[in-house]
Amino acid sequence: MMMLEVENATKMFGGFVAVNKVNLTVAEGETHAIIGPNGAGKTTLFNVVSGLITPEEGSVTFRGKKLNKMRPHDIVNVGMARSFQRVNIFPRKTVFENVQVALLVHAKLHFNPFRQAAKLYHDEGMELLALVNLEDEADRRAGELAYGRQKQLELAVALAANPKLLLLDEPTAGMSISETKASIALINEIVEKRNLTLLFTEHDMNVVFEIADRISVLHHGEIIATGLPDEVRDNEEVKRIYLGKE
Amino acid sequence: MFSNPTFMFIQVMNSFALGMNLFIIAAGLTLIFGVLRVVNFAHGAFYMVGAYVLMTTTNLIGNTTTGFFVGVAAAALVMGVVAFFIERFLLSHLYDKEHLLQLLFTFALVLIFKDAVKMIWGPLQHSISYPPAFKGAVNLRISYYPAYMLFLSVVGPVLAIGLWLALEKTRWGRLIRAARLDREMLNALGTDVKLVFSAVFVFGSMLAAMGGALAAPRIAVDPGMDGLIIIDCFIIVIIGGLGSLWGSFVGALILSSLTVFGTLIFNEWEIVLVYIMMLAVLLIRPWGLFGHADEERH
Amino acid sequence: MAKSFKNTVFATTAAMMMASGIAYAEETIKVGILMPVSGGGASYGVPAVNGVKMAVDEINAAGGVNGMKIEYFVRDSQLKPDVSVAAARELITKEGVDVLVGAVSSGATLAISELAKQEKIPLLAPIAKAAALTSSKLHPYIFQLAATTDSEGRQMADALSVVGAKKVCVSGFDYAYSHDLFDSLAKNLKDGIEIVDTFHVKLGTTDYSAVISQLMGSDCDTVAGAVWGGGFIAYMKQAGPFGIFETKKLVWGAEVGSSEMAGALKGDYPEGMYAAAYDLWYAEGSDAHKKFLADLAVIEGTKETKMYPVTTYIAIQFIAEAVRKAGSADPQAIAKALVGLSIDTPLGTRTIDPNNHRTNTGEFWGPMVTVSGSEAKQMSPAEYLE
Amino acid sequence: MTNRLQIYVLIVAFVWLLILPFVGSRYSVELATQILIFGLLATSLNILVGYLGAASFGHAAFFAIGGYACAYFLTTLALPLVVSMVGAVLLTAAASLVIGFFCVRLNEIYFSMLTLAFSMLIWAIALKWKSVTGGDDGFVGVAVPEFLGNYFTFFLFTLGVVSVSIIVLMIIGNSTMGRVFIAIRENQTRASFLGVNVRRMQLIAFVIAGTFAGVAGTLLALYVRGMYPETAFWSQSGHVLIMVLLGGMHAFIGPLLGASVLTLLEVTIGQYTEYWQVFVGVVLVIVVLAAPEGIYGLVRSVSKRIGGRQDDDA
Repeated sequence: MMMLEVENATKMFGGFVAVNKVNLTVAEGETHAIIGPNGAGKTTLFNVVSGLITPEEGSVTFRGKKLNKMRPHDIVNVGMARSFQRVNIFPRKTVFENVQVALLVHAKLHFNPFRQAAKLYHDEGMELLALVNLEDEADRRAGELAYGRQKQLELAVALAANPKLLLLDEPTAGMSISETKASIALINEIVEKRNLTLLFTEHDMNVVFEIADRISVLHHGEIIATGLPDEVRDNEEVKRIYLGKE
Repeated sequence: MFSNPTFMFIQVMNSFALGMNLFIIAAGLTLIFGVLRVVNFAHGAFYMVGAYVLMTTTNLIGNTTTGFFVGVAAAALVMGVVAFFIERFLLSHLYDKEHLLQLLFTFALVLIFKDAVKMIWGPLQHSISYPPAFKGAVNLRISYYPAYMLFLSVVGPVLAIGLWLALEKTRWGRLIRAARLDREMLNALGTDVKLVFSAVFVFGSMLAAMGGALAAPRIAVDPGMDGLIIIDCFIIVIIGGLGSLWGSFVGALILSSLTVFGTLIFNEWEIVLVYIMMLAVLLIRPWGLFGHADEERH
Repeated sequence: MAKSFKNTVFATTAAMMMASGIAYAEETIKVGILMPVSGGGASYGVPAVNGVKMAVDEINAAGGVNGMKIEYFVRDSQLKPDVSVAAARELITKEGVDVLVGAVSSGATLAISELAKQEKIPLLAPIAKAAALTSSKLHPYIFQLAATTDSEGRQMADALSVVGAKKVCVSGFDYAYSHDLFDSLAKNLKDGIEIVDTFHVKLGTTDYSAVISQLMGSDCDTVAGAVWGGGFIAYMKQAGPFGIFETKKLVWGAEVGSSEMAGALKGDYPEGMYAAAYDLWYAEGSDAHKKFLADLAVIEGTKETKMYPVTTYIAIQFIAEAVRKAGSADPQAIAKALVGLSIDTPLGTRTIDPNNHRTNTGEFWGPMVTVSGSEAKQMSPAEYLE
Repeated sequence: MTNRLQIYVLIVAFVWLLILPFVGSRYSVELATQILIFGLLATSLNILVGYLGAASFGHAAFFAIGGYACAYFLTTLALPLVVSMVGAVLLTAAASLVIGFFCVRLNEIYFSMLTLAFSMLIWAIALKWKSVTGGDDGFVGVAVPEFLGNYFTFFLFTLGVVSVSIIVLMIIGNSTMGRVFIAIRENQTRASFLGVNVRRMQLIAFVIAGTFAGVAGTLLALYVRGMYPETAFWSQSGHVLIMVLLGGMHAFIGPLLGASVLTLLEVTIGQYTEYWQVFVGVVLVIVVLAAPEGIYGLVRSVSKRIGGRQDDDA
């Protein structure tokens, strides 16, 4: 079964076509990268897939289920979680509370006005933090963490929903080289460990070719190539317009 | 009643004149909100100060037409100076803090101004005569019509066009429009955002005072005159679109027409009508008739 | 002789009470004043408080009542009923007032009246005119010293005859006072006079243009009005340029004949309008009235004194006399003594009707005309009607 | 938002209030009654402002609805007290569900303006629907049951109702639901990507806040023995918002502190001068500039500086 199928998706902003008739499939267990220059429409595509924006045309199918007009919270509940290019956490809450709230939402406890939250999901939360090496920072305010650490926290928060498909938008953006390395190793490890399907966008080609099973290239809102890393690397059009080799 | 063309003509003229007065006040509020993102509850108090300053001026130099215009200018000037100090020494410290603190601050200003006005001008009701040049009525052939209302009907559009030109054509106008869209960008361009904010707050407050001075000859001047005007201003800027100049122009006309015709048609339930109108706009088109949809998300 | 005997008796009783530890043997008569002294209501509240101050100073200077001095406490009622009630509670429970005087708006006064009933503390309402205060909501502790809409409507009907009205438009704020007043007016209209149109505006509005055009379109020859305060000022200012004052006669209640209104509007006050006022600084009156005005002029610092002080001055006079009659400042005794009590005021004898707790409060009525040497119009001739 | 210190403060305050009517003057009891009612109103508003991050400018609407409904049920319909109060609170809950349904569709300033518009609509209706509300003159003379007739029992009754309400609100605040409210305040987008239907949660919070404002309203109607349109006016909503911000919106007890301080300030200064507004205004300006986290924040930072360590909240 396909994990994700995007068919003919089109999204326009005013007259500008951000995503143009995109077709994309991601198989279960696959690590799929979407690359493309700035403004190619990667984030818009992510927003379409995760339900943040509704496409004018086309459809998104997740594990055999059409996501048409489903809103983000519904999509999360069927097993898709995501991170954002700009860090998206609860800055005034502690690191632990960030993960905790994600866990209790996953357990549908947000409709319970009487269950006291204080130490709920302590072990599970610490386990998740341990996964991203943040267990020592549990009591710090999330907003005080270094940028790279915040990205890791966001990853932990996304994992709390126990997703089948993880969408990571530029997981290493704004990181130093060493941070990037560590971060990629971590993501790779988690994906393996949890048997996740991963769809991610990335600007760092080394990262992409290191971990991706398949790669799609987005340009001016269109997918111009999809395939195994080597196929994409050798694609003439990709070379010409993306890698800058005229 | 509605089949009588003279009657209808007068009602339309009334709506327009009243709307223009409201526009001048609301334009200040919308400008301040558009740039500073501050909901200034003290705007009504500034309006009140304008009326009182006009009163003092005409008492001092006589209630001549010149005295009136000097008084309106003095109202704007005095409020401008006061607003400058408020912005520079108090409000400007709150921009990077919680939005609600600015609100609390403007609430506090309302309290302070109410008492200050009473301390300076006393508790009694006052009346300021129409300036001699606009005292009586003018023959418009269809009907006689109060000269002062005609004056308001001219001042409003002139001011609107003036403001629009200033926003469109001058460097300051461009800065203000830019600040309305994106503060950070303006900062990045090396503009002194602080100065823009200060100028906008001062100018918006001056408009409130000027509106108060212009309204004064038609109404009673007393320490409670700020109470309802602020709600009128909110209704106008919501209907027109927060931050939109022409929006507040149209919003003011809609409110004044509702007030004038609503009284005639619905009589005592007119007051409900106005709030239903405000609700309808917020629910159907929250960014207002002239605002932009994307402004709803931050 | 009788008085001194009474005093002796009182003093003895007081001494016995103190000896036996009964708490309410007091040295002072405590009066709580609830008036709007901030915001829009201050134009009524502040002068009203001056009337209290003057009466209290006079009485205390003369040795007080039965040897007891009057002490008063002013609280801001803000024209808000719930605030007024909270302030009244504070006055009763903290300051321990024996009697309350207030407020201005009907809503606030009705609210305090409810508390007065519950706490058994007499409340004297010198300004609020709502008929409900002493009709459907009458209780043993409320005393309405303001003119009533009954008498005001009657006087207004007389005034309409005087000015020669035939067809009358009525116009007021759309709330209880105006409705009560015009009901009373309709009942008292003389033969040949009829109300042809009613044009009400919402309470507290500042724009009267719609209603003014309606008035112009009506074929009534006279407007009977009841819009008061700042609303009256705005109404007149906005109606003036339309020339209504040249085509229609005006009869106006709601005490707009006061020198405050005339002084504010000056030349914009409609010439010849028939209006009413509780008190006029230039009115011909008794020696007591002359003395009152002279003393008030000292307090206010101008000989053109305001209208509202007399209302609260009389309220304090009533309280003093009630205490004298009761021989104690006990609230319940004061309430009992007030029933049917008659006193001499600067404006003649006033009596509290034992049946409905209203007084025979009269008003000056007459046309407002330009007088030489004054910017403000004056009522001339001013006739005092009850 | 509630740490151990705050719970201790609440317990001490409760015990003190329980003793108060036996040792304090009648005036202090009256004042405490008033503060309790407004404290509950402010705490209910803080579910929206502090927890959810939605600044309502129209919270007084529900205060008024609860009050008018209670007055009407008790007096006009002559229903028993419990039925009247429960009925009034249920009605307020229903009203907040309907009004909230519309309001949570918008964010930030638009949400605020929508709540303001609704409350002014309620005000206009209270003013005009004379047969039920009494119009301008207000609903005068609520038929308060005999046993609540004196200040002593009324205070204990108020203390009971307010305490239970505060405890329920605290439980909600510290519950898993409360955590999600805070998550929404902190970051709506992130919250929705946790799987939270943000609008639905906002509506739930709105109804909770409105319902408890209704409880406060019923107490007000009984205390004042009347209801007046001014209760729904925007300045009343502003007044409650001031209480919340003055006390500190990021602490559970902040609004209670704010209600106490503001009421005491207004009442005390009002006893000395007719110019009480300018004093209150200046105090507010000082608080805004010197203590942006409100009185609670100020107290905490001072006590921290002195050396005591407290667990972090907010």
